[in-house]
Amino acid sequence: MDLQALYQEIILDHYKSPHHAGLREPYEAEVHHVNPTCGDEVTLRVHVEDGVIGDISYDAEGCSISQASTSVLADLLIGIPIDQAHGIHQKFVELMQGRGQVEPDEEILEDGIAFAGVAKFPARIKCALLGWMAWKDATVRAVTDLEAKI
Amino acid sequence: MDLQALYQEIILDHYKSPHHAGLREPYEAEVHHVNPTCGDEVTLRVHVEDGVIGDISYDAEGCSISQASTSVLADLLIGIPIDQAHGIHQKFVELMQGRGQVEPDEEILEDGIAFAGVAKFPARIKCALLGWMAWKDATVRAVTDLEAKI
Amino acid sequence: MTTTETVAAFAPVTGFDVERIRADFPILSRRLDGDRPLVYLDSANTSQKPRQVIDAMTAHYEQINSNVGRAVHQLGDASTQAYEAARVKIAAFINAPDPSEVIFTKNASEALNLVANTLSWARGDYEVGAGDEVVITEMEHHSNIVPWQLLTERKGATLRWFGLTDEGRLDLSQIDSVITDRTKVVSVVWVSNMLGTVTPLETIIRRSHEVGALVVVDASQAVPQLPVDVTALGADLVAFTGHKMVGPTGIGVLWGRSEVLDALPPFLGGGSMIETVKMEASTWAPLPAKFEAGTPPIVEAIGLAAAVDYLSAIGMDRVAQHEHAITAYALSRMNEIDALTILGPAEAVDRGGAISFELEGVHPHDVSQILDSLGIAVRAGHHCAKPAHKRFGVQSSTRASFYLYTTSGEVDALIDGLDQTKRFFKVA
Amino acid sequence: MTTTETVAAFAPVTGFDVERIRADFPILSRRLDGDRPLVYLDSANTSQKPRQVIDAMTAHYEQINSNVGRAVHQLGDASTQAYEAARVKIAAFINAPDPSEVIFTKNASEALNLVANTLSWARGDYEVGAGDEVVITEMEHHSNIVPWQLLTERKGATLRWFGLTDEGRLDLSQIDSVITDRTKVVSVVWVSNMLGTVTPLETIIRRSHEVGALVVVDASQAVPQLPVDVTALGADLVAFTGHKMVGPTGIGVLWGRSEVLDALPPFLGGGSMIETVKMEASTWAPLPAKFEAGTPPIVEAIGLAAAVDYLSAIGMDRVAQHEHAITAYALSRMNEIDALTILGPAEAVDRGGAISFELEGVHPHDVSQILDSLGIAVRAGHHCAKPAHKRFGVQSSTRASFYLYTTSGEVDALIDGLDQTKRFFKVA
Ligand SMILES: Cc1ncc(COP(=O)(O)O)c(C=O)c1O
Ligand SMILES: Cc1ncc(COP(=O)(O)O)c(C=O)c1O
Repeated sequence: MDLQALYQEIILDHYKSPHHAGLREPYEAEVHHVNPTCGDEVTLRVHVEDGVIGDISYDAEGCSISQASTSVLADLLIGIPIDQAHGIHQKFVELMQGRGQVEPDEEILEDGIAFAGVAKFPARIKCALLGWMAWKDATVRAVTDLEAKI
Repeated sequence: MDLQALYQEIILDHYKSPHHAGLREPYEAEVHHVNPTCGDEVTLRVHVEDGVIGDISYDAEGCSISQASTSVLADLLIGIPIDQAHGIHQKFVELMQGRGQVEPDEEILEDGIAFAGVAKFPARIKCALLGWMAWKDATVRAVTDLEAKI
Repeated sequence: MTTTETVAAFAPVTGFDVERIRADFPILSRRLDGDRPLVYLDSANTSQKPRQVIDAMTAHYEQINSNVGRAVHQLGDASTQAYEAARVKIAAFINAPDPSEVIFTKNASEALNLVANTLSWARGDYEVGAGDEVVITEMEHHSNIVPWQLLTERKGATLRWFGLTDEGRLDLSQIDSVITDRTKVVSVVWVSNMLGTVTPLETIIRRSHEVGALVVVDASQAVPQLPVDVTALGADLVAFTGHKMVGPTGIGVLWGRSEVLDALPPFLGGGSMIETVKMEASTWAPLPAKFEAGTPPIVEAIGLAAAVDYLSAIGMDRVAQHEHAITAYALSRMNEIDALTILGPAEAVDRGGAISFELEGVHPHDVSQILDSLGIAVRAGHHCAKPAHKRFGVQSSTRASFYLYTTSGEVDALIDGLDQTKRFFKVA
Repeated sequence: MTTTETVAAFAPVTGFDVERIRADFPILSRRLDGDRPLVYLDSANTSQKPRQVIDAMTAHYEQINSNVGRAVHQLGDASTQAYEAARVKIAAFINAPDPSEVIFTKNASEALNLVANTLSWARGDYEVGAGDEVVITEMEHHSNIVPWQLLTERKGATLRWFGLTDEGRLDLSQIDSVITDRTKVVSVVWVSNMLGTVTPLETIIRRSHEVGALVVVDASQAVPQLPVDVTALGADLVAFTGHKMVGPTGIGVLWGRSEVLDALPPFLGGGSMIETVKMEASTWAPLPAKFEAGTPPIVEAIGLAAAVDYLSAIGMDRVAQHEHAITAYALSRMNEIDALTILGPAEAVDRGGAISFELEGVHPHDVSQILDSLGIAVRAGHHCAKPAHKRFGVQSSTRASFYLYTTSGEVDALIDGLDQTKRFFKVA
C-alpha cells in the first residue's frame, strides 16, 4: 500500500489550493458530472475561442485526488488549441487506465505525472478522471454548439 | 425406496378401473383443481341431499396415485352424512401428512389405508390429496350455496 | 438388457473424456437410496456443479467477501474487480461487443421480465402500447409467456404466437402474417426445454428486423450447450440462466445491444442504479449499473465466471458435439421402445438434448417414480411448458436431459429402467 | 494511543465470546497488504460469513443440488425440502405467523420494488393511484426511495416524507399532517444505515393504520442486529437482505401479512408462480410461489437458513447487546476526537451501530484510504443515502459499522487510524 505514491506532495498542494477554481463567464458549455460511487460532483464550464480553450472554470466537491486532478487539468489545458488539448486528455486517461504500467511523459502532463501512482488504486481512478471526463463532455458540447451556429 | 409400499395392489386396481368416474347430474358445486407442479387436474362435482353426500362425480387426469385416491374418495364418501364425510377427509389428510408415522384405521378409511405408504414420498402427497382437496372445496361451496338458498 | 447389433452404437467425441469431467463433479459420485449410483438425467432442469465452481465461491467468501462498487478498501476493491471481471468473462463467452451490455439478474425469468417491464414503461420508439403486437411461440417456457401476457394485458396490446408442426417444429409457414408492421417485439426460445427443438432464429430475426420489431431470445437452454455469439446472432436481447450451465443458483444474465438498453427506462429502483438521488427526483447510472439495483448476486457472478472458465477450457464446440452424440444415441434407443412416443423431433437434427416422451399407459409421475427407485433422475410434469404439452394433447410428460457429464451407460440405464417400468405397470 | 482514565471503558456482554465467534469467520484471520490484520468495520455494507454458512452451501452443491418444486426424484425431493425448511426457519426467526408469508427475493431492494410494483398494478383497495400519497423519510436508503419515486410518478400519486432533526432523528412533530387520509403507503427504515437512528415504529404504525395506510418496513439493518418479531411489530410488509446477516449474497426476504400478499397481483411472471398457463391467459399459484418466478436462489436460501441458525445459536438478544456495547464504546471514543463530527445520534440511545462522521479538512475518500493502508476497512461515500447527507450539508461521509465479530480492540485501531489520518493531512 504505497500511500506516498498516491498522495504526492504536488497532489496535496493542488488540493489545498486549487488553481482556476470557481465558475466564470464567458462559457459555451457547462456540465455537471457525478461519481455515482461516492457522490463527488463537479460543475465545469468551458470557454472556447478561435479553436483554443479560452477558459476552464469549475466548482468541485470531492476528495483530494479529484480536486487536485481538476486543478491540474485547468492548468494544463487553458490556452491550448482544442486538438492538442484532446491529445493531452488522451494521455492522462491512458496513464490512469494503465494499471501503473504506463510511464508518464512530463513534457506533456507536467504536474499531471503526479497521478501516476493513482493508477495502482483502482477505486481512485474514477476520482482522478472526474474533472477530465467533465471537461471532455463540455468541450465536445461547446464545439458542437459553436459549429451549429456557423 | 419401498416401491411396493407406494404402489399397493389396491392402488393399481383403482388406477386401472376407477370407481364412480365421469361427470354426472345433479350437482350443487363443481370445482377444478390443479397440481401446479405437474399439471395434474381434476374436475369434481358434489351433489348434496338431505345432509348426505348424494354423489361425487369427476373427470381426472393424473398419475396412478391421484387417480386411485379420487376413486377411493368416491367409494368412501358417497352416501355418507356430510359431517361424517368431513371426519373421514380429516383422517385421510392426517394419514398423508403423517410422514409415515400415522397408523391408519381400516374401519374408517377402508381401501384408503393403501395410501399409508404414500406419506413417505413427500413429492407424491400432493397427488394423493388432489381429489380430496377438490372434494372439500366443492362440498363447502355446495353447502354454502344451499344454505344461502334457505 | 444386452445391446444387440441392430442398436445404434454410441459415437464418442474424440478427445472428450467424460470420465475425467465426471470426476470434477462431487455429486456424481454420491449414492442414492439402496446404495444405487446417481444417474442424473435432469440437466435441462438444473445442471450439476464442478468443484472448480464451488471452490471459486468458497474462496471468495473466505478471502475477499465485501460489497462491490461502494468501498475504497482492499477487500471492496478486490471484490469489485472480481465481480467486474466476471462480467468481462461472460461477455467474452457470448462474444458481446461490450461488457457493459451484460446485466446480471437473479435468473433467466427475471431477465425476461426486465425486458417486458421496461418495454411497458418506455415512452417513444420502444413502448409497447395499445394496438401493438408481441409475438412468441407455442413452445415457450412459462417464463417467456407470462411476462408478455402481463405486458400486453396491462398495455392493451395483443399477444400472438407461432404454432407447432406435428413433429414439434415451429410452423413458420405464415411468418409474414404473424410478424407484421404491428409487431413491436418477437420473443422466442432458442432451444426448447421440452421438445428439444432448435428455432430457426435467422429467419425469425430477419423478418422481425424487416418490420422493425425487437428480437428477444430465450437462450436458457442454448448457452449451456452451444457456442453462442450474440454479435453474429443479430438479436437485440438475449436471456440465460447460470444454474443450467454448471454455475450457481441465484444468477442470470440479460445481454442487450447497448443502443436498446440505453434507451429503456430502469427496471428496479434502488442503490447502485442511480446517478444522483434527491427526494424530489433521481437520475440513473449508465449501463450496466442502471439495471442492477441493490447489492447484486456478487458471489454468484463469480461462480458463473468460474463456470464459464470451466466450459471454455473444455470447449463449447466439444460440449455441443457430446450433447449431440448422446442425444442421437438416446433417441435411437428410445425409438426402439414399444409404447414410447417422443414429443418433439425424433431425430437428432436441429435438436437439443431434452427428450420428452410418453409411455403408453403409465403416467409420467409413475414413470419417474420407478426410475427414481433405480437411481435415475428424470423430470415428470409439464416442464413449465403447458401450452406445448396441450398442443400434443397431453397434460404432462417424462423428460430425460443430458449434459457434458452424461455417459452412454447412463442412457443404457434409462432404457433398462423404462423396460422395468413397463413390466411394473404391466404395459405390453 | 494509550487509553487514559477519562476514556469510557468497553463493557463486554457476559457470556458473549467474541474471539470464539471470530474463529468461525475464515476471512477475519486473513492478512492484508503489508501483512496487516484485517480490521473489518464495514458490516453495514455487507457482513462476513461464518464457516457454517459457507459449508452448508458447499454441502448442498456437492450432495443434493437439484431444482426445487418440480422433480419427483430423490435429489429434487431433498432439495425442495431443504429450500422449504429454509423458509420455515426464516419465518420462525422473525416470528412470522405462517412460512408461506416469507417470499424469497434476490435482495432487500427487490423486495421493496416488489411491493411498489404490485401496488401500482393492483386494482381496488391497494392500488396507489392519482391523488394518493406515499410517505417515506429523508433518511431512507436509495432502495426505499427510488421505487416509490417511480411508483408515484408512474401513477400520478404524490411522494411525501418526514424530515430529520439536527440530531438525526425523525421529525414526527407534524405526523398527523404528513400521514393523512390521502396516505396509501408509509414505507420507513427501521434502523438507518447511515445515521444509525432507530425509527419509533410504533408511533408511525399506529398513525398509519389509523388512516388505513399500509406500512412497509425496511428492516435491512434491523434483522441482522435485533431480535425481530413481525407479529408483535404490526407492520404489513417487512423487507431485509441476506448478505448483511452473515448470509450469502443473492438472497433477500419480503415478509407480508398473507391477507395483503394474497390481494396483490403477481410481480414477475414465469415458471413456478403459475397455477395454469394457456396461451390466452394464466392463473397464479398461491403464496409463496406466486411471488417467486423462475428458479429461486435455492442454495442462497439454504445459506440464509444456516445464517439464521448461527445467529439463533448465539442469541439475537446477545448480538444486540454486543452491538450496543461496541457502539457505545466507539461513540465515546470518537466523541473525544477534535475535528470529528458524528452525523446522527451521538449517544448509543435508540441507535444502531452505523456511525457516519466527518473529519474536518479531510475528504471521506481520503480518510478511508489512509485507514485502508492500516488494514482498517470503513466505507466512504454517500452510503446510498444522498438525501440524508444533503440534510446535513455534506456530500459524503466516512462510516464505521460493527457486528457480532467486532472487538473493542478494532475500535481502538480505528481511533488510532483516525489520529494518523489527521497527522497525514496535517489537520489540527
Ligand atoms: C437500510 C437499507 N435498506 C436497503 C438496503 C438494500 O439492501 P440490498 O443492497 O441487499 O438490496 C440496504 C443495504 O444496502 C440498507 O442498509
Ligand atoms: C427455455 C427456458 N427458459 C427459461 C427458463 C427459466 O430459467 P430460470 O428458472 O432460471 O429463470 C428455463 C428453465 O427453467 C428454460 O428452460
